[in-house]
Amino acid sequence: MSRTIPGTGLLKGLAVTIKHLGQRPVTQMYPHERPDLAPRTRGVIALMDENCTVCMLCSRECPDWCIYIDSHKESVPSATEGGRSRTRNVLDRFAIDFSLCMYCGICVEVCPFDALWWSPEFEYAEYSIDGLLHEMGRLREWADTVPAPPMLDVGADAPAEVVDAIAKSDKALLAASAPAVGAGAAGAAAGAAGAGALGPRLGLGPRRRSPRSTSRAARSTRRPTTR
Amino acid sequence: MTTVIAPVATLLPVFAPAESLLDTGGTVVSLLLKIAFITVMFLVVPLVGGYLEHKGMARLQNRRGPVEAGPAGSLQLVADGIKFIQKEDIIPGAADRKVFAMAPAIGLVATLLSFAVIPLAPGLFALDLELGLFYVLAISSVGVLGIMMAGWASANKFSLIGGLRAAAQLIAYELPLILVAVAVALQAGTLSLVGIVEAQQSSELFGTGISMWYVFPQALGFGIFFLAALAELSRPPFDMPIGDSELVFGYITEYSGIKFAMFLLTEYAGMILMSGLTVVLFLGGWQPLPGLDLPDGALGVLLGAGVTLGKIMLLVFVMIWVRVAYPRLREDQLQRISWTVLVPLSLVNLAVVAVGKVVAG
Amino acid sequence: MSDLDVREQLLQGTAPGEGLAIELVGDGDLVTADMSLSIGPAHPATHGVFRVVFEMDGERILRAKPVIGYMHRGFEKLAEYRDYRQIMALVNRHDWLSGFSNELGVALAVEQMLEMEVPERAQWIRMLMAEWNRILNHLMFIGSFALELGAITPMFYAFREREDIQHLMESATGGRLHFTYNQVGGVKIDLPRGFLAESARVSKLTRSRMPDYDDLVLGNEIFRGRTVDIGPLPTDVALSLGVTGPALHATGLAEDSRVTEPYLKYGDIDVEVPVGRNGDAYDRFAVLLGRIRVSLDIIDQIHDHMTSGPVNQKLPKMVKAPEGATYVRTENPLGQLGYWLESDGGRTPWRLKMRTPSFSNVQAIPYLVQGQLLPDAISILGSVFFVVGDIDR
Amino acid sequence: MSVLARRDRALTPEETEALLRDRLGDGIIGSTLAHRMFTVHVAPSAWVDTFTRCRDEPLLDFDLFDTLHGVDAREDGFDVVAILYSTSTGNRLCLRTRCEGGRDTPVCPSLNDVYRGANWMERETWDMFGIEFPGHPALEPRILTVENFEGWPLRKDFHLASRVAKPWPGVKEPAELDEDGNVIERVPGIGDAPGPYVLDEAMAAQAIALRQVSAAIDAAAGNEAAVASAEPTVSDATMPEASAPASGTAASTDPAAAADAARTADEQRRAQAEARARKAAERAADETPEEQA
Repeated sequence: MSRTIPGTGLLKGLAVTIKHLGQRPVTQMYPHERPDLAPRTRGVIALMDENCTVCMLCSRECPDWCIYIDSHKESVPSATEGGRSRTRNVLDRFAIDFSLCMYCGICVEVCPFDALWWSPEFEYAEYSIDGLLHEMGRLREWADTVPAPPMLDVGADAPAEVVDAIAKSDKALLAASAPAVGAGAAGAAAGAAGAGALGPRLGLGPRRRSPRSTSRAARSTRRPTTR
Repeated sequence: MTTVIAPVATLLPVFAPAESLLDTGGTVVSLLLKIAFITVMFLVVPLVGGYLEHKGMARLQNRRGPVEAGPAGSLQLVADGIKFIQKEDIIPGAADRKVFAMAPAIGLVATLLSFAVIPLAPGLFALDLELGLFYVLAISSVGVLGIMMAGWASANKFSLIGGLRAAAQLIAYELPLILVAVAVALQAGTLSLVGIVEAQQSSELFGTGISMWYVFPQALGFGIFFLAALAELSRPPFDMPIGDSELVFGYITEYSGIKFAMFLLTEYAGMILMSGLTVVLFLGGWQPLPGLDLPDGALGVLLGAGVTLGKIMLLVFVMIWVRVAYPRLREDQLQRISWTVLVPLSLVNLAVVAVGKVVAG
Repeated sequence: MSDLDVREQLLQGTAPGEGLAIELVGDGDLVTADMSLSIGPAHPATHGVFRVVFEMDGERILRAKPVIGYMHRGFEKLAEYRDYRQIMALVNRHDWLSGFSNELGVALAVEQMLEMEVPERAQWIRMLMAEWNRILNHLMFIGSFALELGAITPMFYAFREREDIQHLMESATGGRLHFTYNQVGGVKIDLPRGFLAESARVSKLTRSRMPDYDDLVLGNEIFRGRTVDIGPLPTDVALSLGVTGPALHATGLAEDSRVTEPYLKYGDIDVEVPVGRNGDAYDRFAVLLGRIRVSLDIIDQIHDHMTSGPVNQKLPKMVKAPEGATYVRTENPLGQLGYWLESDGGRTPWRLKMRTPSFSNVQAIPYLVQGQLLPDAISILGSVFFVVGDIDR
Repeated sequence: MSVLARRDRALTPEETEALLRDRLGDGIIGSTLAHRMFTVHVAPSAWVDTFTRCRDEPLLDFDLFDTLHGVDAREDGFDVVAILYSTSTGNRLCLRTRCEGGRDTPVCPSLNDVYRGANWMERETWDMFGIEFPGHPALEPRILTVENFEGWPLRKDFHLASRVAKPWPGVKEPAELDEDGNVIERVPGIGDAPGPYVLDEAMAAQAIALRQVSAAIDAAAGNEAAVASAEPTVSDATMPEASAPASGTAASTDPAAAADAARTADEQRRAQAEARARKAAERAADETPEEQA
């Protein structure tokens, strides 16, 4: 550092600080203004219980052992006449203990049926630690706050599911003597995959949408190739 | 007090202490008025200074500062005060209880008493002592005693080091502070603070017709006085006695509740007092601009008070600004600056003023 | 008065402040009192539960003894009970200011054992995130070091910058501190659309604000007075202690594994290593500031190099590292982070040793503070950049 | 850049081993080169000499003491591993030795006089594995764990308390019910939870005992729901075969009351589930047109 006139450093310090006097403060007025959180923010885990098949994967993969699941079997009468009745698993209890959870997202990642979702909501502090054990009803409510996943970067590969879907629809097209309706549907699917596969379907609000209405393609962008 | 000094004043008609507006007919009434004046000065003005510190610091740092208590957070310090009163008053088991309890009061009383002689406007002051400057400097030094007592009585190593640092620092800076003040008194020819302000108004700067605020001829002295005042107040960058990253909170470490609030109030009041003193000694007191006089009557008094308080707040802002911009010095660096730079410079300042006085006089 | 008299007088308890427990050491005629001053475990200068006991003569430090372990969470044991996916969420917590870089080390170690090729785009994304993480970390220390010297403002400016960067990283990873974005074979998910443009914008913004730190801190005479020639560290002592990162570069040795043992794609780009002269507190700070600029340069280069393609590998249901051991060293923000991974072929590591930079760097503190004044010791404590969780694990 | 200046003089792993063998003879037991890491196995007697050589030999010039740590070597005792790096040649060398004294009194000579950095590393290794380092100035007090901590945490026979104290929620089978309609839980067995740790019989017994205690407390508090959910566990404790019938009779608490409580809770649960299923069906019905469109 070259020798400078003594005191210039001190004056520069004053100049830097006074420069900020006229600038707009950067403080976020949190309780008054909502923070603008990214859609991928890991705030709270939402459950769509109708998607859950009680496979126990999340509970077993959880590093903190904080997911509790109870269920029972139930037989469903056949939809068609004379068909066999099937049995299915019915979820009785699904609870996540957020006092243990370390927000790693492994449960969301491993869920094969998209029953678990991240939501950016974070305002669920409690005075008692018991309150952080969110049971099924509470977890279901969070599902309404799950935002649409963001579109992927332009350089990104199409998710595996989308690639599969395109291949499948191509097959359907190639299958000789395809009925007009089927071809139309397949064509539409291929078009969707080609043009807007990476994003949510148009015509729906970009945020604050229930994941139920999220298109399959957009949903699959969350988990490209691990499965 | 005036009555005691009055006979002496008749002998020195030029420098007779001015009459305060608060001296109404009744002794009791005027006494009450003076007490009210000092109390308001002591309790309200520092709050404004504190608010300025909160907000000013915040804006310099690109944040907002307090916003919730009162409009734009203006009642934050009041809210803090209420909180402090409600808090438990903890006295450490090993502490010397009496000294521990007394320490915050000593600093506070010293600052409170000093406000008696600071003039805000023509006639708006509690007392005009003929030895006003001497009185202020003497009384404000007593505050150090409180700091040392706090440091010692807390029975905490951080407090002890803080108290010792404060003592060393205050002794080192008392000297340049007084030497510069002496130069001002020499130029004004009086030790009365009101007299000094009037002297600045009545003398001209090199025949230009502009009032000679002493900041012009004694710019060096002004700088030294301001620096020394910062050190005297333990304000950053000279806040080693309470340097929070080293000594946790120095001599205040063990204090809580209302006693802590007293230290806090003393600090803000000290800022106001030292700024007030700087305004009186160097910046022409209640005179709005050099050469511009106040109108007579009640309007002049009000305007004068506003001008003085405005100048005080400006200086307080500069103190805040310096706090925001600089890191803390080291104790030995501070001592070196004081003894090798400021003391010689203030002696030079004094010599120049003395020579100038003789030549011009 | 003899030494013995003084000792009795003080210990009788007649003097106030008897609780000070001052030990008197007679040395010839002059009686001096040595005092032991405990900085921490909850002291403002230790930013975490870390403790140093100073033995002091007045304000001069005779000896220093760091006491660590207040935050020991047994990460190495916990890691032996978790599979490699779960470990990612664990390791980003020991040095909570460089979560991404920590994950990266484990991912690289497992990939090295599996001899797995990571897609090119994933490597660039990893580098981009690692450099942003480095800037986040350095900004924090620039603020906190200045704060320890009594300058409060740089902290606020640094946090303003950090907020922008954290928002950026959150948009891709979903986390603010614990990113959990790496996985064996790549990263979890590709960047969201517009990320690179935003990254370029934040990079430009951060660069434009860097002169503020030069003017406010580095060029300040008081700052120079407090740091120049304070706590100099010779290179050989630093190496013998295992000190790495900015503290090592300040001694004048540009040993940066991004340059000397390039991992990811660091070999394809220019990485400059700022170095100091004599390893004092000023040099350490200047190096830290210089590293932010270097990281910004790297980020700009990554933007130019970014390729398209997949970002992760198809993994088996359970990743198992083959039997054997490996050691991976990455240049973390605070120094060299090494992961020793020994596997018995199972789905969890047999032994995962975390060689953390803070642990080795803090070992240098007794050497550095010996004979210094208390305020200088604070300056040294602040300039040997460490994260308490990284020391104790 | 000065760091890379002497790269061309870097010895290959073979040369390094040959050099060390030449200087230390039988002290060098062998070497392995795997996973891009070169490891030299050293006899404990030659441990300190090897490091002194590595530091002082101009051709080796290992100046950076990277790390030192212990590894559990099963019944053979413990290994100590140290890694050195040379900033001039860019070489990395891993040195490994097997401690003398087996699992009971592992001992390894201290490197404190060779590299300063070994001081804390060895303290940590002692703290974690109980390996003594003769020649070290002060291994005590324990550096990372609390001072009165008992045991050596990183030894494999030291079990992680959090994994013992709490049953793994993943042991439940999805939707498998016994005759009373309770969810079947298995006693944690080998390989249930991810990890190399074996929930051996002693640990399983401990886990069951813990749950029994908590069930007893819940029962005492009259918490019916808790009894209902804890009850099958109790039966598991006495009858390891979870599919064994008549689990209610084995309960240590009042069997009739417990069975009643279980039945009530179960009925409630079913009612809830039915309502939920209905809702889900409705939702699915709502969704269908949208999916087709």
